[in-house]
Amino acid sequence: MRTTYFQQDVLLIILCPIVGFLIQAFLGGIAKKKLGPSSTRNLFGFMAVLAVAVPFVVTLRVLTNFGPVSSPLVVPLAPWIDLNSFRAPFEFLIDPLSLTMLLVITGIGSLIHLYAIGYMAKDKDFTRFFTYMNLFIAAMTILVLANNLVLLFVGWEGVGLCSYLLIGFWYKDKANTIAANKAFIVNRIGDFGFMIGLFLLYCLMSSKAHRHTRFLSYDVLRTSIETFHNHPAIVTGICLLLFVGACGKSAQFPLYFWLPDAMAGPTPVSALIHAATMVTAGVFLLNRLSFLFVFSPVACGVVAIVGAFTALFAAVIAFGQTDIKKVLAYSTVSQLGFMFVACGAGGFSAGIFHVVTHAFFKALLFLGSGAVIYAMAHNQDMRNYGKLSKYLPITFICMLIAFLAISGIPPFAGFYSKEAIIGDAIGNQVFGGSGINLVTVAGYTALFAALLTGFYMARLTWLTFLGKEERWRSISTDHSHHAEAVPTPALEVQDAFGFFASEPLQLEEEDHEELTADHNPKEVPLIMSLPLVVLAIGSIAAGFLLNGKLVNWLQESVQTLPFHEVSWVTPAGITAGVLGILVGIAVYFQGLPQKEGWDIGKWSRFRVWAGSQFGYDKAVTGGACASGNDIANFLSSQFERWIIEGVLGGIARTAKRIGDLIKTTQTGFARLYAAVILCGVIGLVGWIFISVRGGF
Amino acid sequence: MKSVWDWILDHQLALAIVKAIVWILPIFVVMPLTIWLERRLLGWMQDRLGPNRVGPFGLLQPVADGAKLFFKEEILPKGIDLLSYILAPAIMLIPPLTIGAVVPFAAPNSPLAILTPVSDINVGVLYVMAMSSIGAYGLVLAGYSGNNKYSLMGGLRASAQLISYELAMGTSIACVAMAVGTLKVSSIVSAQQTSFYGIPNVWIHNWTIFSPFGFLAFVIFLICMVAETNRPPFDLPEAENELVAGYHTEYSSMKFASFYMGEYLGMLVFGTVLASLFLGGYDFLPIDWKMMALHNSGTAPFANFMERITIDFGPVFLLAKAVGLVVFYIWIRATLPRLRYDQLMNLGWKVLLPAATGNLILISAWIVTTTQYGVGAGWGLVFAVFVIAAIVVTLYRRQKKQTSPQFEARTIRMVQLKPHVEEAVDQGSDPTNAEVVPS
Amino acid sequence: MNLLVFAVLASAAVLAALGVILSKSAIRSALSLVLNFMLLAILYFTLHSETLGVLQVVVYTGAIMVLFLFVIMLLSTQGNINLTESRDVKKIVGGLAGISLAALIGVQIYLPLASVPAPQFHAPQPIGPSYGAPEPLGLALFTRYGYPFETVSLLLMIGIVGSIMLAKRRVR
Amino acid sequence: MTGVPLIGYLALSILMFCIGAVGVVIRRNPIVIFMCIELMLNAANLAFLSFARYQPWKPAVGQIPTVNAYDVRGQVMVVFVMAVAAAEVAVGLGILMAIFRLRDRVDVDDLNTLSG
Repeated sequence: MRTTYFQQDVLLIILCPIVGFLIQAFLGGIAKKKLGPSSTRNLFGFMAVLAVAVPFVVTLRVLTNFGPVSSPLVVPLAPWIDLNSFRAPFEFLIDPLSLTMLLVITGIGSLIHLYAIGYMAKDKDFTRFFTYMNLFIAAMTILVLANNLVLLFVGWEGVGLCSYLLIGFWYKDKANTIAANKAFIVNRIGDFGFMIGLFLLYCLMSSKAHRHTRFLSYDVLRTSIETFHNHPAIVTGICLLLFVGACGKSAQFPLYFWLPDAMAGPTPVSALIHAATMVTAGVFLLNRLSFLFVFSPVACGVVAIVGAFTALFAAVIAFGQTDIKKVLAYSTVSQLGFMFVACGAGGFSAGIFHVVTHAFFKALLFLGSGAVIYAMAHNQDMRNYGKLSKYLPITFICMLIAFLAISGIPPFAGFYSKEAIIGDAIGNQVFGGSGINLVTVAGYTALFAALLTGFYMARLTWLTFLGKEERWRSISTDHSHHAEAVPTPALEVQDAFGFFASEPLQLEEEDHEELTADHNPKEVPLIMSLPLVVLAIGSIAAGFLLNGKLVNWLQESVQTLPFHEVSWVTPAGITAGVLGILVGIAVYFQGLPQKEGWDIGKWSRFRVWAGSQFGYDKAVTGGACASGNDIANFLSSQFERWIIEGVLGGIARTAKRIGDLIKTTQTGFARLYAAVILCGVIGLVGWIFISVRGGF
Repeated sequence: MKSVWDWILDHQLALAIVKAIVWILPIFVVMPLTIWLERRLLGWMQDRLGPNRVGPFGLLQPVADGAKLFFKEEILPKGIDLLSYILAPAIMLIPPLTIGAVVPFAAPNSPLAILTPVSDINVGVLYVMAMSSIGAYGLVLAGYSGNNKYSLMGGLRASAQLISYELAMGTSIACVAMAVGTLKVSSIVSAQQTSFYGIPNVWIHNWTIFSPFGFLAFVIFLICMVAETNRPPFDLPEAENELVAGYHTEYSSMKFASFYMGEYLGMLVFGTVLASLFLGGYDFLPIDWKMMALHNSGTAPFANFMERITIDFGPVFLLAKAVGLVVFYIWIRATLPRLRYDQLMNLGWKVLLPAATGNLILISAWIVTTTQYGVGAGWGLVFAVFVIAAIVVTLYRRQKKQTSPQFEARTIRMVQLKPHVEEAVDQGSDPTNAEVVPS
Repeated sequence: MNLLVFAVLASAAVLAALGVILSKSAIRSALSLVLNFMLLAILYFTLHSETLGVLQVVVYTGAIMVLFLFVIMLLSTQGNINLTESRDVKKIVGGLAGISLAALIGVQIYLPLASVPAPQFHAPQPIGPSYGAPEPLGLALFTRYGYPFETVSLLLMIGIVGSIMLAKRRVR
Repeated sequence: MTGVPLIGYLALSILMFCIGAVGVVIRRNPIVIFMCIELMLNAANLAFLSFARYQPWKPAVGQIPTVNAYDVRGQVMVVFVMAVAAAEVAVGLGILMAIFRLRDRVDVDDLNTLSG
């Protein structure tokens, strides 16, 4: 009874965005012709928001019906893969984890959709944008609701596809398509890891005698703890491979470099997909499989170390960026690192807590930066900003809240989750006892990264909103700032195909006004500022409202390891955040320091180096392209010519000779054919006769 | 159900022969009468007397004709295919003499019931179709064997015509068979003795022709029957003024008489089939006399008398209906001119076959609706279909009227016989303008 | 008695079949085939398949063979349809092949039938009262054999379209 | 027909089939070839029906014999064969007409343009 009730709700949650997607995809173009762009924008924008808002409301209803203490509920919808030995039906899992994620996705998703109506208002591919956006929401709901890893993989690939489509949304700009390709290819590498992990899990599970054939479903996996216990090495392998997939999707260290380039997409996309929801899929996956990860301390250690390193690394790189969205992008990478530190330390639910709070303030930061970009005629270079608080008061206040939240200043959201993460990491018991171990080191690293967070966020805030001068006033017409600006990483990568070439981000729209000295920034319209305000309230309130409660609630679906309480974590976290902000104020109080000005020659060598990601991106992409080029060259020159041409051509020539020979029997006389067939029949019947009866 | 062969082999051969004779004899008696009737009727319709010398009212004229043909010299033309030449007239007599085997001519409660039908096989309607299709061979062979271009063309026309019209005929029969739910002719006939539309206590019989689809099927069947028997206006295989005498140009004497006889026998036999399928068969009038007597005691003596008559004289009524149909044949022969070949084909393929198929779809829809949702829904469906059909036809006609000025122009030409107007019409321009231009 | 009737019918059918392939003129061949089909229809009746017996007449004799005759006559109005058949070696070879094929299949079927004493090989089996009636046949066609039936209807549709396309004169 | 063994019908079927096959080989007239194919199809039909008639029939105990799908199988096949034959003849004769219109002569041995 309860299941059927939830069936309808789940169906509604999944179908709403899909229907929205179909409407946008198939009726959008027609509507634009029939109704004109402005009514189409109103109508289809409204429908797109509705397609996300309705699932949000339904999720709230499910939440109230589900109750705070209910056990996870499997909602079967339809059969899908149905073999004798293996079944992966369309069935969905309703538990605290999926509900939390669902609320974040649909709630923040609908806000960002609302914002996007204003942001994309002038775009001619308005409906195409919302087509992708709704499809993304659909894929993401499938990802989080799926009850088995195969169905999760469907959503996993779906969000990857939408991310690709949206990064390359302005596909006429070559840089955007290159960024999209890069994101897709790097994600693919991660997905290979994921798939191999999945296959390994399949092998592990299918080799055991199970009562259940749908053994990749979570409810079955959770009951097979004995199997995992007996095969620690395989479990470690599975965890590490799945973590590779998570790295790809969540932009962790070896595979992080697609995310900054992904900022080429429209800003709402950056806010929704590349900050709030999709990139947290890796964290979600680790949480889903927390019962698996707790069996492998090695995997946990690797996760924590990789997360901590990424957090620190990205924070450092953020100092070398002048593009406001790139700073936020590296900040996202860094914050994702925090989440992985939590997962690696065994405090999986703390990671989810950070996902939730991060979703609020990072979405707010991106939307705020979008508002700034919108106000500044789509110029993204922070060096052209300054003193914008005068022109954009609402945006400024919202951004200030988000800044304090991400820096971990107490009543704001980020403080609680970050403190929980660092506390979990420093007091972890992953390797059994207490004392210094890899995960603890990761905790300390994260603490330092938290300090840096405050620092670079203060830099962003002061450069953009505060400071002494309105720097775009000094733009002269003959000296276009953005032309020579932006010390981009991996600028000089030369590869044959141009796939990995990371070029400076182009302006988002081709035909827009230039930023000139007499530009007067205007506050964004209501439809865009409304989501900002809502998110700002969330950024303030989410932390202390959910602190402790969320983690307790998630106990039902997420397994965590115990940890020591470390008493000095809270003051240390506050100190780190405040210290970072104070240093930032001290450095950037005046506005743009001379050392970070337009002349890159005056920059410190470390800053330039950090700005180019310490050469990492260049090395990886360049190396991959060069070696790929070499292999392809070898194949095309040697393998193609000798093996393919020789063998296949030889086969073809032989076949032709044989065919020429046989051709002569085709006399064209139908009766002769009939006679031959008759003879064949006689022969066949005779043979059957002899073989069956053994002769006369 | 017993097969024909078992029947014969179970020593019922004698009974079967008796049955066959009982069936064939009246037909052979009535056939010369229809010949006389045709000639007299045609005479009246053309304002002349017709044969009136031999016997009273010329009644013995067919006998005299028969005697004449019997004793005439038989001419075998040169270069004929002798086997086909001899075979053809014989084949012509097969359908009329065999089709009747499945047609019952008396009610099951009448004393004659034991003699009819000759074989009540459960594929009776199909049997009628099968046997009537054999008649085509007579025409084709006659046309082919005569070594004569006109004969050959007659045979060609005959084969094409018979194939074309057999389709619509079969489809319209299928309508009846579907409505009744059987292919057995006796069941189809007795199904028409039940009360009107299955409404209880109504003393009208449920003849097929009374239902809308039944009427449509009846009309189609009638037209196809005329074509199948090569009667005017569908007598293209023997069109005198085009093909001399068509397929039987080269026949004389008794062989010609066979063709002649076959035609009239065919008319009569097909008349009995049509009467059985659509007009209640051996039923005199579509009235349930017994029910009538029950309801109105005043009319009871009359009704009982009529019921007696209906049961006892079933064969007479069946033959009377057939003769009535022959009269109808004669009537349209006197009324309608012969069709052109393309008109014939268009009528068969583009009008009758679609109409019959539509009727089939309608009746199947009717059956499904009535069995699923009751009779009221069925009538609603029929009404809706007829309304839609009427609207479509009206719109189509209006459309055609509006879009074919040529047609109007041609009718004008019939009235104003001015040469330049004619020219203009032939060239496809507007004749009203052409009138101004002096030619 | 029954055997005698059957023997007469069967030998007549074989003779008619021989007539199809041996007669000089195409019309004669067609007539022989018609005769053969009529005899087959009667044989179907002896097998209690009344529906199919009648259908045999309707479909083959009434439609297909009339179509054959129609085409033969149509072609013979325009040219000589009866080709002069040369007496070549193919005839002898073909005849021998046919005889050997018949002998092979016949022996192969006869030997097992003769060796197995099952009664159904020697006398027809008892049948239901509606065996051969149209109702069960139609029921089977529309229910159990619905898909093949629809496939065949598709085939017929293709046949109609194809023959119209082939027979249509090209409009210049 | 009681008293006739199954082999009688089968023999007729085999003979008709073989005569048809021989006809296809030895005749030059494509119309006759078509007829021979029809002959072969009918031979198959006869075999179907006779097997259907002679198959062992097992009524359930205490039940009156009724027709079931098992009985109808052979007849259904014959219906299908008839339909296929009709389609084949329609298209085949259409092709013949087209060839005749093109060449004014129908001889199978003339139609050898597809030789290798």
